[in-house]
Parts: sequence; structure tokens; C-alpha cells
Amino acid sequence: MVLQGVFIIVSLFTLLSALMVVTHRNLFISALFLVSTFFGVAALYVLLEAEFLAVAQVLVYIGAIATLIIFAIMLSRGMMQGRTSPYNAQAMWAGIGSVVLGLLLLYVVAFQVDWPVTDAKVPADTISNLGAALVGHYVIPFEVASVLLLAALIGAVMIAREKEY
Amino acid sequence: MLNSYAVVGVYLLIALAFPFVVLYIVSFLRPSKPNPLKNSTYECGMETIGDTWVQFRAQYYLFALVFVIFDVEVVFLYPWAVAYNKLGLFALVEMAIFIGLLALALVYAWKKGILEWQ
Amino acid sequence: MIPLSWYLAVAAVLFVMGFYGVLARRNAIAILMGIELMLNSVNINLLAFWRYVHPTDVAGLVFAIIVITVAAAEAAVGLALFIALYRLRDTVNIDEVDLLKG
Amino acid sequence: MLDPLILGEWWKSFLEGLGLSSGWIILINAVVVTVILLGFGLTSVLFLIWLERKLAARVQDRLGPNRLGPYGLIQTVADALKLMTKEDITPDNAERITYNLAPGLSVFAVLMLLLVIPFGPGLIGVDLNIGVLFIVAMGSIGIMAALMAGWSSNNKYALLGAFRAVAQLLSYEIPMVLAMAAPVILAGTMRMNGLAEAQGGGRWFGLVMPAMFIIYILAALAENERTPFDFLEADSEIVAGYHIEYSGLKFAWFFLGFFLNTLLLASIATTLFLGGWQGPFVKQVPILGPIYYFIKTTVIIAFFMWERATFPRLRIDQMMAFAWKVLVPMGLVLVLAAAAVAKLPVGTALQSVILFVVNVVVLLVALGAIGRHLRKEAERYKVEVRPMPTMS
Repeated sequence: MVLQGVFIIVSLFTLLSALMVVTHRNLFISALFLVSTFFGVAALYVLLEAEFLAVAQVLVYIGAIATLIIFAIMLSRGMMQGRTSPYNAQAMWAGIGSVVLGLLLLYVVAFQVDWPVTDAKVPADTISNLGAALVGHYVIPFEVASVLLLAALIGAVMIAREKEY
Repeated sequence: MLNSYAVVGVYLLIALAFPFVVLYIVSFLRPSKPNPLKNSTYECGMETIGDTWVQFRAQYYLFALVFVIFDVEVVFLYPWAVAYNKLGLFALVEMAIFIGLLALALVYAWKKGILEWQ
Repeated sequence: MIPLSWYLAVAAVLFVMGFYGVLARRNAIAILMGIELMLNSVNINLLAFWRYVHPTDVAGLVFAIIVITVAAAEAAVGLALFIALYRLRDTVNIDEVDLLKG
Repeated sequence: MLDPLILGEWWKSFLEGLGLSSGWIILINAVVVTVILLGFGLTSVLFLIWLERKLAARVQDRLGPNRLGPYGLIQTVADALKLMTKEDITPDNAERITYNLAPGLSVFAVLMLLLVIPFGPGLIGVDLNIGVLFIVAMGSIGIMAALMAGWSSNNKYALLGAFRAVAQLLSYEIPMVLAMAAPVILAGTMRMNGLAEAQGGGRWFGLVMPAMFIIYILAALAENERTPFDFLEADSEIVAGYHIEYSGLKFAWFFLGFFLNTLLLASIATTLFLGGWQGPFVKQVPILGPIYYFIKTTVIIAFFMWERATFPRLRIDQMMAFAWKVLVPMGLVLVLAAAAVAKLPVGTALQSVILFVVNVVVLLVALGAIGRHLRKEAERYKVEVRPMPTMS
């Protein structure tokens, strides 16, 4: 009961923040609402007992990605004032399409499928198991992630540098 | 597990509310006599020239980029560190490769002069 | 216990909001924010299935971590592109950036 | 005997005796924990501000606060009252909601850390599985608060100050996280209490890994914006950082966050590197735990204050280069070294010795590199280093 109440509050907070992200005219405020959405999603992860993912969410999404987005907003000035409409020409169709898609997804999720749910508990040493799996069974994705990060850094630096045009 | 997070949740709410509640209470105690001069932007007494949104150099963004790479690394490093005692030597080798690749990223940034503050 | 479908419903709504943001916003950075929302909703789904279907295995967690990594790399490169674009064109509104019209 | 946890047991049985359901017990316990931790944090900040002023005064051959109460102890309370009743100015150009949210958030981000500090054996708010990463994650909320304050003030200097502060915080977060990873490798857990427990028998991680400890302390100084990294207060360069437009209690919140952060960074250093509550006879007399913890933390805080009163400020390019070109490579090497030594097929004692030697070697190499670089720089700019003229 209590858990469900907490879930409803957290998800309302998350979804309202997300709505503000996609509708607010001021890009900086939009980014701040993005941060609160990330925080709400982290709270959902805690409810799912994925505490490590919750903290990784705060660490990477809020600490790194949101900071990066805010820096980029600051670098391209003048575009956060709502002088022109924040929406493009296809906004109405996008809205209609999104609502249709959303209803479809909700219909499928709620009524169509009977998910094979188990009652198994999350083991207490999940983080340790995760660490073992990263260098054991999932070692290829693990190393590829490192290559991906290296490539992303090189690419981003090449693109964003001011010199050498 | 969720019981201990109940404490975190309650603490979070109270710690979040505390500064704002105090601010609200105190707002009845203090004077409020605003005037246009007082409320103007503080800049050594001079009138502000130009827009606040002076454009920032890409420098800041490039520092943040290097930070992002290492921040993501942390997400991989910590579970590995927790599990390390029960793993074999291969864990060390694999993490050495992982960190070595990220060190390459650092070296690249270093050579390209990203880490110089101009 | 919270039913699994609640999480899936929240993830679906979050996904649709991100989808709308991607399609409807003009500013490239706002579009990127929409993409981040969509990736987040995917992660909610992954973790919900991990928790309710196979909590003793860590596959769901690994997937979610990889998604986070990819999101970080994508944001880094994407925003770098927008910064370069802004430097060249003085705008990041995607409907004003049409390279063929020069 | 004299175990503070007995009080907890008694409290729990008292609550159960009232016939409450488990949900209510959890809630009441949470509120009690919160009130105790917040009360502890806020009162210790009042004391810390007094201590900082007194210590700085002594270093500079002054008296410091000495009028209100014995040794001027009540001075901070008076200052707090003054800040509360001071007029609070919101500039007309400010983005009102964000402007008002920022100081509260910056206090909140630091207050959250109190939750995972082990004050004694088992005497901890919540012993989270992810304790160490929780600390790092809350740091990113502080970064957001700084960005919000800088942006919403609508002041060039505030925004510039926020950007510089954030660049500094980001840069020093990485060495700090790397330094915190090494104890996690040795202890095999991220729980803060587990980390303190793993350092029994005098095997303090700070003694085993002195270089890591130094990296942590330097990163903590930078995260706390203390000298020699106090670019936030570099008056001659950016007026006063991102909180320039704030006055009254909102400014006081930033100030409170600053001192709470000092306390918490010192607490984390104690827990991760100086054995936390570990000390002689702590098994027999658990009440000694909090006493050891307070002694160690106070020593580190006193060190922070002493060096703040002593050292000049770095240049900003030196500061950034120091983080990325010295501390991060050192941290990466030492994390791998700690992992490699832990796999050596020898006893724990010998492993500790080898790790200590490796740390000292890395530290010496790094110092040598810095020295060579500084000499090269001095040659390039033809700076003549002459001894100070002496009074005759």
C-alpha cells in the first residue's frame, strides 16, 4: 500500500517533469526539468531495488550528461529566449502521433500481454555479482564500452575544437 | 533493502524541506524595502553593459567531455572493485585493458591541448 | 508489491513524451533531451523486467549500464556536433539548418 | 558495556512495546535519525565557523572573535541571527524560482551525505550498499545548484563564477573517485561501515596507501574550494563567484553548505583512510568509537583550516593541469597497483608493505615530474629565483 503510494507520487513527479522538458520554451529551464526527471527515474530504480543503477543514473545522467547539456546551452547563446516558437511546423502531427502511439503502448502493456512474473528476491550481493559478470560473462561489452568511450572522446574533441578549420 | 531506503526517503524529504522552510519562516522577520537601485545587477556600481549571455568558450565543454568519459568509467570500476576479492587474475588484466584505453583517451586529450587552460 | 505493468506504463508514457520532444521541438539540444528521455524509459523497462522476471541474474543490470554508457557517448558527440554547427551557422534550430540550400 | 547501540535497542523495544505496526516504527525511526543527524550537522557547523576564525586568527597573530561568550564561542550564533534578520535582495533581472531554489539545493546536497557517515561501530544513519558512490552522486546535485545559482542571478560574473566553479568541481571529482576506489578494492565493499570495519588492527588504508590519501585530501580541498584552490573567492578575478547576487539567509545557506562540506569531506577521509571509528579497545568499549572518530576528523579539519590560513592561491591553469595531468594519471596507476598487489600470493602484512612502497615510489615520481616541469617553466619565462632579502 505505502509502496504503491510512493510509486504513484514518484512517477507523477517524473512524468510531469518530463512534460515540462518537452514543452518549456526556455531551454535552460527545460534542462533543469530534465535533471528532475532523471532524479525521479533514479527513485524508480530504487523502488525496483536496483540501487546501483539508481546511483549510476544520478552519477552519469545528472553529473555528466545534464552538465554537458547545460554547458552546450550556454555555449550557443541567445537560443534560450523564447523569441520564436520552440516547436517546428510538424508539432501538431507529432502531438497526435505521440498520443496515438502512447495509447497503443498502454493498451498493449496493460491488457494484451501476461508477463511471466516470478516471486524471486533480489540477492543481497547483486553489486558483487554485477562486477563479476562485467569481467566474466559480459567481458566483450565491457571492453567495447571502453573503446566506445575512447572513440566518443576523440570524435567529440575533433568536432568541437575551435582551431584547425 | 527498501526499509533502509525508507529512511533515506524520509531524510531526503526533511533535508530538502528544511532550508526552504527556514527561509519562509525567516521572511517574516526581516525587513524588505526594495528599490530599483538596490535590485539592479551587482557589478561594482557600474551599469551592466551588454547581455548576460556572453558566449562561453568551448574550453569548458571540452573539460566536461573528458570528465564524462571518466565518470562513466567509475560506473564500471566500482562493481569490479567490490567483486575483486573473489575474482581471479583475469579480472585485473581486463580492468587494466579497460583503464588503459581510457588512459589513451586522456593522452589524446593531453596531446591535443584540451587540458591546457587558455 | 507494485505490479509490473505499472512500471511498463510509466516507461511507455515517458517514451512517448521523449518521442514528442524529438518530433516537435526545433532546437537540436531540445531534441537531444527528448532522446535522453526515451533512453531512460528503455532503462526503466529493462530494470523492471530484470526485477520481476529474472532478479537472480544480472543481465538486466548489465544492459542498463551499457545503455547509460551509450547515452553518455551519444550526448558527448551530439552536443559537440551542435556546438560546431552553432559556430558555423549561428543557429541550432534544425529547420533552419538545411545544408542543401546552403 | 557503554555501547551507544544499546540505546538504539532500547528505543526499538520501546516502540514495539507501544504496539505500533512495523510501518510506523520505520517512519518514527527515520524521523528520529533525521532529527539527530540534522541537529548534529548544524550545531557542528556553528562550532566549525568559530574554530576556523579562531585558528586563522592565531596563524595570523590576531585574537579572533573574543567578545561574545567564553573565547567568543557565541559569536557564530550572533552572526547567524544577524544573517536571518538581514534584508534579502532578489535582483530584478533574476529568474525568481531558480534563484530561490539554488541555495536550498546546495545545502540539501551536502546534508544528504550525513546519512552515510559511520560515527561508531554500527552508529550510522543508513549503511547503504552503495555508500561510497552515494557520496559521489550527491556531489553532482551540488554542481547543479551552482549552475542554477549562476544562471538565475542574471549576472555575467555569477555565470562566469559558476562555470569556473563547475569546471573545478568536475576536474577534481575524478581523482577523488579514483582515490576512493582503492579502499573499496581492499575492503571488497562499498558500505561505509564495512570500510571502517576492514581497517581493524591498525591497517589504516591511509597508512597503507599514503599517495592515495594525499590525492584524496588534495581533491577534497578543491571540492571544498579551499586554498590553494579557492577560485570561487578569487575576488580580484571574478568578484565573488556564483553567489555574488545572494544576500541574507540565502547567502548563509551557501556558507553553511561550505562548512558542512568541510566537516563531511573530513569525515569521509577519516572513514576511508584513517580507520573511521577504529582504535585501541574499541571492541571492548564501543563508546570509544565515536570519540576516535571525532578526534581524527577534528585533526583533518584543523589541517584544512591551517593550510587555508597559510597557502596562497594557485593559477587557474595550474589548478586544472594539476588535476588532469598529475592526479588522474597517479590515481589510475595506483588503483591498478592496489588491485595487482592484492593478488600477490603473500600474507596481508607483506602486501601492505609492498603497497606502501609502491605508493611512495609513485608519489616521488609525480613530485619529480612536477619539479622538472616547474623548473622548465621558470627557464622559459626567465624567472630568476633569488633568495628573499633578509633584514639586516
